Amino acid sequence: MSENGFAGVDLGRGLTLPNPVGLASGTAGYGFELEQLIDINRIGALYTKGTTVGARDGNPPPRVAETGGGMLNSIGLQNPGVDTVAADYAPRWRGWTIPIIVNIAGGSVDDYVHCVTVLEPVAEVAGIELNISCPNIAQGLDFGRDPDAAGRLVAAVRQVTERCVIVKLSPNVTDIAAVARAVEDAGADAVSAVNTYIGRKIHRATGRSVLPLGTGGLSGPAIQPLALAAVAAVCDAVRIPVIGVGGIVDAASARDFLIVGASAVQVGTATFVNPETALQVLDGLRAD
Amino acid sequence: MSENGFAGVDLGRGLTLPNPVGLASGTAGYGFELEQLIDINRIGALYTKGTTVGARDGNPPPRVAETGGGMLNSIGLQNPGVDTVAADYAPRWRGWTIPIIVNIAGGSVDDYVHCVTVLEPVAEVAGIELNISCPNIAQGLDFGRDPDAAGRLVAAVRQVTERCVIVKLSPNVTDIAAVARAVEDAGADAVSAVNTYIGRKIHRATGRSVLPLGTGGLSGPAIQPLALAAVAAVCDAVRIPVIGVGGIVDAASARDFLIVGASAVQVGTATFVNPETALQVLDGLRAD
Amino acid sequence: MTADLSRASLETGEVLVVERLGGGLLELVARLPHLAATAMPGTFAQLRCGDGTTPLLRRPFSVAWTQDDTCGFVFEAVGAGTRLLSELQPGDPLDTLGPLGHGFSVVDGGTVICVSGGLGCAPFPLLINELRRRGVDDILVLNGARTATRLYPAERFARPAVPVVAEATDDGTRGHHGPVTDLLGQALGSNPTALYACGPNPMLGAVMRTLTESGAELPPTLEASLEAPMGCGFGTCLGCALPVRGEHGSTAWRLCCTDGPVMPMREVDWEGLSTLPGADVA
Amino acid sequence: MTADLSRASLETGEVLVVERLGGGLLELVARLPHLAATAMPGTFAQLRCGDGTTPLLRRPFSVAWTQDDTCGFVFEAVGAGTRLLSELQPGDPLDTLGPLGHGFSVVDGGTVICVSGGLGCAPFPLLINELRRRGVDDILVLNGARTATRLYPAERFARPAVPVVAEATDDGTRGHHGPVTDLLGQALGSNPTALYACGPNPMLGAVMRTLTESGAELPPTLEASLEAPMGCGFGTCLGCALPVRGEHGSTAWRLCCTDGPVMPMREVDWEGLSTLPGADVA
Ligand SMILES: Cc1cc2nc3c(=O)[nH]c(=O)nc-3n(C[C@H](O)[C@H](O)[C@H](O)COP(=O)(O)OP(=O)(O)OC[C@H]3O[C@@H](n4cnc5c(N)ncnc54)[C@H](O)[C@@H]3O)c2cc1C
Ligand SMILES: Cc1cc2nc3c(=O)[nH]c(=O)nc-3n(C[C@H](O)[C@H](O)[C@H](O)COP(=O)(O)OP(=O)(O)OC[C@H]3O[C@@H](n4cnc5c(N)ncnc54)[C@H](O)[C@@H]3O)c2cc1C
Ligand SMILES: Cc1cc2nc3c(=O)[nH]c(=O)nc-3n(C[C@H](O)[C@H](O)[C@H](O)COP(=O)(O)O)c2cc1C
Ligand SMILES: Cc1cc2nc3c(=O)[nH]c(=O)nc-3n(C[C@H](O)[C@H](O)[C@H](O)COP(=O)(O)O)c2cc1C
Ligand code: FES
Ligand code: FES
Repeated sequence: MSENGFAGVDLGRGLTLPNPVGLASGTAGYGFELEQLIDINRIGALYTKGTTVGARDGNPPPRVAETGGGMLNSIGLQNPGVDTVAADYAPRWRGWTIPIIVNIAGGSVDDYVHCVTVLEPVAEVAGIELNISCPNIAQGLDFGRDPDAAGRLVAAVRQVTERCVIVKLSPNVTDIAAVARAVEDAGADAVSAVNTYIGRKIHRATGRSVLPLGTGGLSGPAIQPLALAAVAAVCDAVRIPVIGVGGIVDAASARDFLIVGASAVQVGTATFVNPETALQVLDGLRAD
Repeated sequence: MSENGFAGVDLGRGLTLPNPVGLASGTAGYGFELEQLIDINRIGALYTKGTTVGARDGNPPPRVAETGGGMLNSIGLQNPGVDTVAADYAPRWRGWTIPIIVNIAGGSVDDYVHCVTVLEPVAEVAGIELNISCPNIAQGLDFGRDPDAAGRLVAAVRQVTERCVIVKLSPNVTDIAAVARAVEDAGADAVSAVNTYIGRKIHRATGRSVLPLGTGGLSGPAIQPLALAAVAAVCDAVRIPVIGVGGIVDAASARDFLIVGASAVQVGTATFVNPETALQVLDGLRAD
Repeated sequence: MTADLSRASLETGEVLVVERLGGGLLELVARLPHLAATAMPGTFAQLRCGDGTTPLLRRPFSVAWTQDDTCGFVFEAVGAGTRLLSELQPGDPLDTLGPLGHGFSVVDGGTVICVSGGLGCAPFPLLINELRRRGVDDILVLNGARTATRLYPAERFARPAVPVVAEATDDGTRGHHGPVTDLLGQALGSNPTALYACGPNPMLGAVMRTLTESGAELPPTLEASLEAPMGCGFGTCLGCALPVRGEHGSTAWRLCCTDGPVMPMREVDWEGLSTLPGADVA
Repeated sequence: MTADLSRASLETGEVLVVERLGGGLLELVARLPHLAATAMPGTFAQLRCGDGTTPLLRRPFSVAWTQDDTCGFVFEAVGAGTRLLSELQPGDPLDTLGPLGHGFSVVDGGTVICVSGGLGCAPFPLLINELRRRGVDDILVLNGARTATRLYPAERFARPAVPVVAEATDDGTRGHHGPVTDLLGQALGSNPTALYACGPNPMLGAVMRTLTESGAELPPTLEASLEAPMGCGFGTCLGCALPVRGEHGSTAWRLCCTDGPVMPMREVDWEGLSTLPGADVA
């Protein structure tokens, strides 16, 4: 038991989360905004915004659209690029006591390998989350939708890092368990599930899609029952730790994921509504 | 234009729906209850409960569970079997002026072929909807998740019927467009999309899954943005008519499907909330 | 067999009052002329709770009583739907679908016992009123609840003439200290023509067990109003299955909403019912 | 560069009143000591609308004015969120996150023009109050709306001393008959130190076009408060991108919530903004 009443969550290769409640990638940036709003050092882990080889400007707006109980996003992986993260952001994490897990995205195996290589010497980085499931960039789903491709990607990344590698799975697949098994076999230390679901919203005044690329990723409470089914299937399929994410808004909706076998959870969209959600989830779980 | 202000929707092989708004399979039974609650002859089509070779008792309860903006069901295809439908139900449809489309489910190609064969001489049946996507019975998803298997099934059914064959697609796949193309190539006259999404709910007092099989099918407004994305992808992939279904609650949410290219729609779960929803959708669309 | 829904109708009524009875019990009174004119004892209405999509589905409530063009419902705020109902103000619209379901077989004479557990009180005022109308005066209500404040007030079980009400509370704060089934043994001595029960499914199972184990002859009319999570309430979703005794000891399913909610207690598979994972809990 | 959120805080205030100003305009007044003490002109608060999951996200509203420990917001019920706000009763809680965003650069002297279109009036009372505090007295408000009843009342633009307000309505029911930009030409004659604009993005584009086409020298301080659909309001979702002029004529993105909502009008890519599919509409 750590001082806050939780046993640490051992994700392997020396990465132990102080508690099971993290901030999901893309919903907490690199932590510098939330640091000003909440006691960020109480969080179990910070999963950064998806980071790519070069800086990306992101997609044209509008990038978000609300739906019943959910939101669609099409951010397009706006990020400063891995070099800036390593050189400028990492030093700012010094003194933070929580694990910073950098979420990586790319269009090719080389992209991922490059990013992981750049981050390997950066002491402030505690682990890597491979986003193989971003629906908002071209080819963003290729790895996540094909078990073989996902396995090859993980095997390549495994060569260049001693760090804990978490693979973030896409739910937009026929058999998420097959992808989970493939990345486990290829050497992933843990998996996180799920990323957003492909969705669409029509602008009812114009009859056109609201989001400029047509579709976006659906997140928020609307997806919780779907994410729960996907995470349960993943938990049944693999022995490595599973991190549940999708629609968590409170301790009860987080606990559902732990019940189906997840070792930890991530809070995403709910942080937008209330930056303290993850801390409230933590307090609620601790009361169990 | 038909008398009610709509051009008929031509689904092929002589089946023309008088208007684009139908009642989705499994949410209108065989019409005999709703007939007593609404003016059923104003509906564009009635898609019956999934019908199998033999009678089925269905799954143990609880069979439904509510989630945010949606419901999970695990009915397990309770139905009287195709012989009873042909012999006892069909005569009761005499005098109804709307197309009755019988939804068929099965575990093998032979099951489907048998059902379609039994219905072929039944004059009151206007068309067939092949449910290759029911998540609540063993193997219920095999055809829907594999384009080749779906194509073979449709080709076999095509041999035994002159009627319009609509294939109801599963959204629980990596590439719904591929399945749509496969069934189009195999001779389907139309496709309907989507069936329910696999979801799970935890009974928070007991920590067990609410539904006895663990998972169920999610329907209702929560899935509308997802269904819309899936239907748009299907419309882009095939030339045959597409029938949109998933989370429609009013004319605006139905119109979204027509905008992305669907020729007709089905109202499902919303009928439970208000049996007149489909008629209200119809009136709303007519006002366009 | 298709359910008879010929009386059922959508009706938007007007809330007159939501009365707090104490202990969390609420009585919602609304002007609903159609429902008031057509509801039979044991039937229910599907009430829309709020006008959003969460909660999505209507919620079933027994029609507790009718008077002229108004109906009463008795409930408690247990979840999102009932919380929204509890916040209704006079003048608010109430969107209903009803009457639905197969109600009680109302006997014409003899002695009648009504067994109520908790919110199971709901269907009894309408039933007792109808029994009275048919000349049945010998009515005993056995009313159980967790604690005194949660007992539906005796004088509300029938207006104007109150039947005999024997009370039991789990905590002994009023009446018999113990489950309401403890009161059954003595009551059976009156050789009732009919016994009607309503309450949580496990309580109904306990009633059946007590009756069987008492060795007394079972009343000819022996009916219970059961609960199941409902999708539609009118027989199309097939979601509200309840286990009944099938042929050769097997279990068959009946629909709570159209075959029930009132079922002959002899036909229910109480064993099967007790082993179900339980109703949907938020 | 990370936004400075050091003043921003979650604060649950208490609704004092939701006043109907006519024409659909509403003024929500709430006790919010933290926000009242820290809001700067042009900053906004993210308000939670209802306590359910639909609507899910908070909605951004300019802090219209502050007085002691209360804040005012001006809005209209256009969708689900604002409808819920319009139904708030005195005493209800109001869940806020603020102040957020980069506000107006408040000048210390000279002549100031405020151009308001429709609900764009919202940030001006707080701005004008601050201008006054800094000794700026020569303030002209150009206030446009569709029709007379939708004009924010002139006397509310500053308390106690009302600035000069020139009004324009699309239908001519009050003031100039035509768009508010028609009033700009004459106003520019006063050689303003600062021009502040707020309104729908297309109206702001029209203001910029009018200014440029007038040939007059642009005011040194030339700022507009822009709108974008927001996920978070505090710079983490990257959802609220707005186009600005990048290097070599390219388009770059700035965040409405932290780089804005107030932006130098010279930096905005008005061309790019006008060709966007438009904000999210229900
Ligand atoms: C035919 C019928 C008649 C009913 N009549 C009444 C009545 O007159 N008064 C009354 O108070 N209640 C009655 N109920 C139960 C009532 O429908 C539920 O309490 C209500 O649906 C709860 O809705 P909710 O949104 O507040 O709670 P939810 O959030 O849906 O659930 C909260 C709690 O309610 C319980 N619950 C919900 N639905 C059911 C269900 N279908 N069966 C059993 N438990 C359930 C759960 O166990 C949980 O503890 C009746 C149920 C049926 C099937
Ligand atoms: C920084 C900022 C400050 C604002 N200040 C105010 C204010 O003081 N007073 C005020 O009335 N409104 C203000 N708005 C706009 C306000 O946030 C929206 O009207 C509100 O979000 C609508 O929510 P809804 O749920 O009622 O409508 P929705 O159902 O979300 O949408 C209904 C309508 O609102 C419009 N809308 C919704 N969100 C936006 C948006 N982000 N940008 C442009 N249009 C939108 C849509 O075009 C649509 O017509 C501000 C917006 C921003 C970005
Ligand atoms: C605005 C936004 C941006 C996101 N960006 C990323 C990302 O860069 N990398 C990633 O792996 N997931 C990203 N996600 C997905 C979330 O991490 C999470 O998997 C998903 O939103 C489901 O969780 P939720 O419902 O709690 O939000 C993003 C989600 C949102 C809403
Ligand atoms: C209770 C229930 C039973 C259903 N049964 C069937 C079925 O037998 N066959 C079928 O093809 N689809 C069935 N469906 C799926 C619906 O036809 C529809 O595809 C789905 O519910 C999505 O639409 P909705 O969100 O409007 O309900 C069922 C749905 C529900 C809610
Ligand atoms: S609740 Fe739908 S069939 Fe009974
Ligand atoms: S609204 Fe989230 S970054 Fe601006």
